[in-house]
Amino acid sequence: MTDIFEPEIVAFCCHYCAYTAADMAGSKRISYPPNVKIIRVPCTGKVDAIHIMKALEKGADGVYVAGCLEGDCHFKTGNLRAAQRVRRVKALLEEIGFDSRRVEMILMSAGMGERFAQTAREFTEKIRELGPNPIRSAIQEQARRAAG
Amino acid sequence: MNTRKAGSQTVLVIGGGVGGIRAALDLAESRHSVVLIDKSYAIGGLMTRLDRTFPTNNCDLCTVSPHLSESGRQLRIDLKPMTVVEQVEGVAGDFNVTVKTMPRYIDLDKCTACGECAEKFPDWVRFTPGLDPRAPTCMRYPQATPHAFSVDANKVTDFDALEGVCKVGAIVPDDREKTETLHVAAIVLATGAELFDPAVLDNFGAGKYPNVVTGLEYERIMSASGPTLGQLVRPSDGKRPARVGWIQCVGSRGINRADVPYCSSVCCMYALKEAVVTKERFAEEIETCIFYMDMRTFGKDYERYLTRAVDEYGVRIVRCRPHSVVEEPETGNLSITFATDDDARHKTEVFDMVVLSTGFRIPESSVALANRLGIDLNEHGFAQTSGFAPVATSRPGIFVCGVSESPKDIPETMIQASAAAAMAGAQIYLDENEIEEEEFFPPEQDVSGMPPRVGVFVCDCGSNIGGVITVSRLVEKVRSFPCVAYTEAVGYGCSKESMNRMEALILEHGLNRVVIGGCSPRTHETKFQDMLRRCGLNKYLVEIVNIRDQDTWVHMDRPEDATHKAMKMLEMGVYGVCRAHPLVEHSLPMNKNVLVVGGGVAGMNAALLLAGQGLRVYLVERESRLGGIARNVRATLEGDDVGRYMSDLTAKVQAHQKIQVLLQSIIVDHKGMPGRFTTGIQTGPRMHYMQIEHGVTILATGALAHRPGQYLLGEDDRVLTQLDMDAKIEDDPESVRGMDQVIMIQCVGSREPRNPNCSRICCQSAIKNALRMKALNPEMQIYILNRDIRTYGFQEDYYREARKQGVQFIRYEPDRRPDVRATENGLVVDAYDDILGCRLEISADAVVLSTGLIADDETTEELSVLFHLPRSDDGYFLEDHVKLRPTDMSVRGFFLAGTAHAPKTIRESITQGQSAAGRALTMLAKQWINLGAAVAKVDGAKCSACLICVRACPYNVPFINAEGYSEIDPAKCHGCGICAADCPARAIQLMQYEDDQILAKLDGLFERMN
Amino acid sequence: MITAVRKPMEEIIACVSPYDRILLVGCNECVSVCSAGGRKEVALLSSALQMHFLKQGKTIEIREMTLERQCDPEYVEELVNYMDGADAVLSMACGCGVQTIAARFREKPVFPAVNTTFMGASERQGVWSERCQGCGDCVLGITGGICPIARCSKRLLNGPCGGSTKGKCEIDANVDCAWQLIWDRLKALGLEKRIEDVIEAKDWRTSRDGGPRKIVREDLAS
Amino acid sequence: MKTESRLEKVLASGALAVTSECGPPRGALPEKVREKAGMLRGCVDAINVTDNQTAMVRMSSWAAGILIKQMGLDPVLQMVTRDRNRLAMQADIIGAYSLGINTMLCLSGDHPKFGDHPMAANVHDIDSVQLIQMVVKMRNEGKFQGGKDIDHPPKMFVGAAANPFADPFELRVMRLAKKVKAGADFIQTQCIYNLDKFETWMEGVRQRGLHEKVYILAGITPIKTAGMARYMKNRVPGMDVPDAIVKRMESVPKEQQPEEGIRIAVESIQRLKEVEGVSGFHIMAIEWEEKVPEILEKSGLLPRPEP
Repeated sequence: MTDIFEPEIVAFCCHYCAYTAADMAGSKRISYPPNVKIIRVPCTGKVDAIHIMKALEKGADGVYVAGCLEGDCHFKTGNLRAAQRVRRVKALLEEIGFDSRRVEMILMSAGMGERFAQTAREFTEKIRELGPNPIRSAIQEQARRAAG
Repeated sequence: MNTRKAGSQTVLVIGGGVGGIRAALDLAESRHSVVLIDKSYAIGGLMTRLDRTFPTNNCDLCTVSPHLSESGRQLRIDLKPMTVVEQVEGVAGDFNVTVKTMPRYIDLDKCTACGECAEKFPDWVRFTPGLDPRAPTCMRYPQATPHAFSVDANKVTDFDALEGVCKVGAIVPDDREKTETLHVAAIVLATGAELFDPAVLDNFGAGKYPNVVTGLEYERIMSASGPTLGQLVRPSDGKRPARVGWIQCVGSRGINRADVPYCSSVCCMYALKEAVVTKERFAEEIETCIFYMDMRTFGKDYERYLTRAVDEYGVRIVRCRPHSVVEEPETGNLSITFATDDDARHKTEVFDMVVLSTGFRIPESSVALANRLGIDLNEHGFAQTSGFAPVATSRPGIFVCGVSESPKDIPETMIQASAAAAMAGAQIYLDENEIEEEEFFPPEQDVSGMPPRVGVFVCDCGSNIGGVITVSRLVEKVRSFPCVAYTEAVGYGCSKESMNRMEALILEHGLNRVVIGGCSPRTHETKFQDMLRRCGLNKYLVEIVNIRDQDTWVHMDRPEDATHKAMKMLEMGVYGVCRAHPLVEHSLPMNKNVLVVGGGVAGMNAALLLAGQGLRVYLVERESRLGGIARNVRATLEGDDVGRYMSDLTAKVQAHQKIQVLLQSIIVDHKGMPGRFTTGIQTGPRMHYMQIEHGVTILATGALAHRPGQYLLGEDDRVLTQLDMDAKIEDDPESVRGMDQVIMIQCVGSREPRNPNCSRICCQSAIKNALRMKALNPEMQIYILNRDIRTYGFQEDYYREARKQGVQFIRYEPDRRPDVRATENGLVVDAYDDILGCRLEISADAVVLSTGLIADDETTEELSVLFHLPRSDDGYFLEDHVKLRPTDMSVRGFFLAGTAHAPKTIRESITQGQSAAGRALTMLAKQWINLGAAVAKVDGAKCSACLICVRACPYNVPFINAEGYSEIDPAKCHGCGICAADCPARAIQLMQYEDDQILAKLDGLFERMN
Repeated sequence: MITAVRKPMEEIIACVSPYDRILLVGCNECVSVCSAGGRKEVALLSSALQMHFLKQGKTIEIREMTLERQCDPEYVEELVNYMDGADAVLSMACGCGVQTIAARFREKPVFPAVNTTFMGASERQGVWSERCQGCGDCVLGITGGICPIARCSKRLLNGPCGGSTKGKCEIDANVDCAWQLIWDRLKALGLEKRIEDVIEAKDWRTSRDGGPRKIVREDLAS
Repeated sequence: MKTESRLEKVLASGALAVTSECGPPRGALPEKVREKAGMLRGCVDAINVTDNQTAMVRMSSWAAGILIKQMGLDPVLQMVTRDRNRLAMQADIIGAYSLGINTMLCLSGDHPKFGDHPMAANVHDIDSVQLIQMVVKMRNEGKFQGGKDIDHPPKMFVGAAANPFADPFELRVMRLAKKVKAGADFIQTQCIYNLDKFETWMEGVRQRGLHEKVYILAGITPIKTAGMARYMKNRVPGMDVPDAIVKRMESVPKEQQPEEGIRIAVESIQRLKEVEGVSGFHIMAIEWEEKVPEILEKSGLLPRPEP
């Protein structure tokens, strides 16, 4: 067991901007923490509130939705819809006493490899400070009890 | 034309380097038949031997190789390796070309490149002309096309024995030289050039000292597919060097015996790249030093690469002319002796390795080929072209691209290749009614109801993945994932060999889902989808897991974490693909009209070429007349009359029936999809609104002539820009003749923080004007204050001529800029001369500023917003791939030409205009637009007809149908998925990204963790 | 349609926390259309509840079901197989649905997860407004198609009151003055005179005031 | 004479009538009522007793009215439709009348949102126009709203409110007509600051001859401070305070502002006296009842006639 908490973070990235930015970070060899796992979607407008909730329910320590810059959405307004949904999920999380800072909406353009990496670093750091998702800890605790 | 015989619809492409491949692919995509010949036994040329390419430092093998084997296109490409041209008869549109194919002694259809023959008889067979020809396991490059060995018959002593080892019976002992005649309409020459062999020089020790290598050899040493398998070690003792020095201009720019006079254009950048990669990939502590004369980083964003190399990576650059390299025999170390500008005394520095940056040479064989083709060569042995027809040789119907034409780097080769393909294609009448052929794929098997049997194949991509994580360990782990029926490490998964193996495994193990652990689906999805189709599986049953770009490349320094992450990513992929199901694609007819934005040189050339192919072109120009910035240029460096060219070009464009010129017009709105765009334009003095329907868009909006308020420009009439002087020489020669002393200042407003890149054109325009002024008044004293003189390629000839005529070149450093003062007697320029080491005060009748070009920020910003296109930091449009797709934009259907891309000369703008037209043609040759399968589908039984999707859709596609539930027309759906995420009844799913697939990926990620 | 909004999580949690197995039932009718209780909201609520209890170290079993229409016993009957596996039912339907379930499954506690709000119409995406109070004696024919009972804050049948300001109601500048709307509409119809007709005091018996109402269609009723 | 109302008598005599108002206390102290009403003794013809004004709970208007009646003064029973259904209202009307209250004012009442019980149900079984109808029917036909006969019906002099300034302005005369049609005997208007607009309204009223069918008492509220002027201008729905009034209040030092407010009220009354169709004034000196005599004195409306 190690003392440093390594969060597990899910990033829903749109194909046209954030996913491309992630590839760009790759081709520029800009390193960022390996905690971030990307799920590619055509547009962040596709990211359902349920996807975010389920990610957290299954144990993600943090989730972010990364879409195009305002006005740059390949599908006009998908990124704005996504931002609205993220706000709604945050409100719902607050209602059940869950730190809503674990969920964020982030905007970037395809060329922003550096920003992708920067975001991954900052978000990972933030989640590290917030500590493990209490649900995940609870699940693990239960599993331990069941086992022992 | 009825004179054309049937069958003359083919284009012959000579040379299978990146340029030839690009030209062949473009032609094939434009529905032309192509014969691609190469004298070697595998195509790929020089680029495939490079390790990484600037400015992205990517290993671009993986970017080229899919193009080489993209199966759908091969239908129209007849690849003939080991083949040379014997004779050419006939005229454009109707050539008869006799070609000779050497015996390979191996049946290409049978050889699996298993390597058995090479293992048993390494001397007899060839695969690897890398640094070390004896290493049999080393292929020329792993994705070689054709993927087969060849036999060196001269060395074979026992053909029976050779036949004996080949289990597939691919050895053909009686293979003979074959001669055939090809009937072609046009020819594209893309034979490239060789690199200079410095062994003929005696001062640098090439061929004598083991640790002196050429740039290309150094690339091979660093390359993952090279003889050292990607380990940076020096040849003498296999140790990693601690100090590497580069010597520039070896064999070029006429400084040594056996040198050529021209500049090879690419060596500065490749030396910088090699130095940066050395530090980046191997060790930051390795000292790197480049000895150079002028740092010629004139390409798009190259100057910034230079700045990064020096400032961020600590690559040392020393301006000097190295005198010699001497080896210390006991250590194998090398001392370079050199003198710098500011200190004439000889200095010596010791290095572990010395890299000689050698340039391009036209081999004798190319000269001979030119003779057989009947085309003229210039004094340097390159194909002669004219100033305004950059890819046309002296013989009509024969076109040239790449280094055969002049020294150049990959993006410029790609631009020229597409231009040459377009020009060659224009020789052919295309039957619109010809039925588009579909590649034959076996019928798809129905996998519904079958339990998922997932095959996981993990690439190592050379050291890209394999160098960071242990792929075999990963594969072991993956085996335990649910539903995984088979798993294997596949090396370069995109190589033909690996693909064949995977196909066999898919069939053998009855796999019905595939996960590829490799690079980005953005670039490779199609390739692997085709692989599945060949196995009779629907293409949507594959999931590409990007463990390279999004894992090994970004976690190089923490291999354990990278391995763990790759595992998790693959697990997500496996879980996700289990939920994948076969999908059907949709299509719409292609609109064949073209919108060209910008009526300058590039835009007009693109328009003319496309209109010549029978396409309707709308040419939109903001100004009230055509011509753009070139209207202000009178002559080129080479002395061509720009004015006449422009008026001819403009007249042709305006007279063309298929071109509608819209002057004083601006773009105001835009919608649609690639192949079916609608763009709103306000046109004319009354700003009348109209809409244009078009399939593709070419952006040729140009750049602006820079006029920074420096050095009294705009304050004192005697301070001019080069453009001003260009006109003055033509319009008022007497006043120019009367000047006794003129000073030119280079890099004004370029290569500085606010505009960090090089404007590329200023050095040649300064020399052009200097020579013209000298012609008017040979006594005139001309001083050119510069930071580097960047007369790349044949421009070097004029630089030399200017020096010969007494034009003085004085260097200044950015921290010691010259100063211009106006006095009553005239202008006075204060400058610091590095060589003399003192301040100079020069009076001048005129000061000419090389202000170059600056991006038309306002226009590119506006259009980038309207069209959703990216821009580079300095305001130029950003191409899709800076190396391999310089004319394509990231949004399909958009192409880029001229100075809207980056500063360039008129000739280069013409080339890219033609190139953009060629690239557009590849798209417009298709009758249908494939819309893919990512469309939203409504489950009518779940739908509550709430209208939320109807209101949410950005494109107004969903509607409530007669049955009372929402319906989404797959032909209109753009596939964003907004409706699916908003549907309160969860009745809508976006195919390919269904909820259960996304949730399954989350399961894959978290299953074991909890 | 009947509109509703989800109850505060705190209230829902308080209702269901004594139970371990919950049947969460949505409705594909009105509450789905107003995005309050369709499949999507069921899934979200389920996830939120699951997370809440997991956080407390408690695992609860939530089965999600969305019925075509919760206010019809036949559809509610679809729950019968799942009732044994549930300790309580949480309904995301309007009050009608909740009661239909409660009536069918007498021994199971049923809790509403939404507040049934009003009968309304969609103004635009995501915006619904009250339009009808079901008074049982429609006056729209004389009020220009705008209901003063549902839309005037004071239910004035002879408005507008003195609080009407620039077309808005005195209680909230975002609320239209129903009588301004009526007046505009009457003018558009050329029926200005009608504004001076005194509308007589309403007979509220047809409304809720007459006691719980029932419709019996003799020709259909069995 | 339809009723025993003193107000009706004054109006019928052709004299300019004067009413004022008294807000009942928020507690059970009768002295508060007596104190306020006492200040108005001899100055007004009738005293309006508000009914849970601004939707705040106060002593019921009929109870306070009886206290005033016991002082020998004449209360106007205000009744809002917000708090009671038609049963309760009719019961209260009969009860009040049985104790000598013979004048009432029918209103819909402020919305509960503005008061201290925003959570209260908003009854509005009938609206203010229907209330007028109901009271008139009780008086004229001797029938309850439900149609049954009343044994000894209450004879109320029925008033209604009118706001000449609310939107839509074009409806304002019509709405008065509607109240007249419903049977209103007198009208008390919203307080008037925009005299021009009021005169425009009165012109409309006269055109339709409404001033001959109903007595119109012009509403006057003296402004205490510039702040109050601004507040009424910006915050009170249906109130029209012209900028000139606000500026005039602001133009004098704070300590002189009350005086200025009274001066404005007096000037307004004097101007409105001349308007044809104005039958009197309704002075609403909110929590400033002590100033009513002064205003009336300065306006030449004292002494009050003895009908």
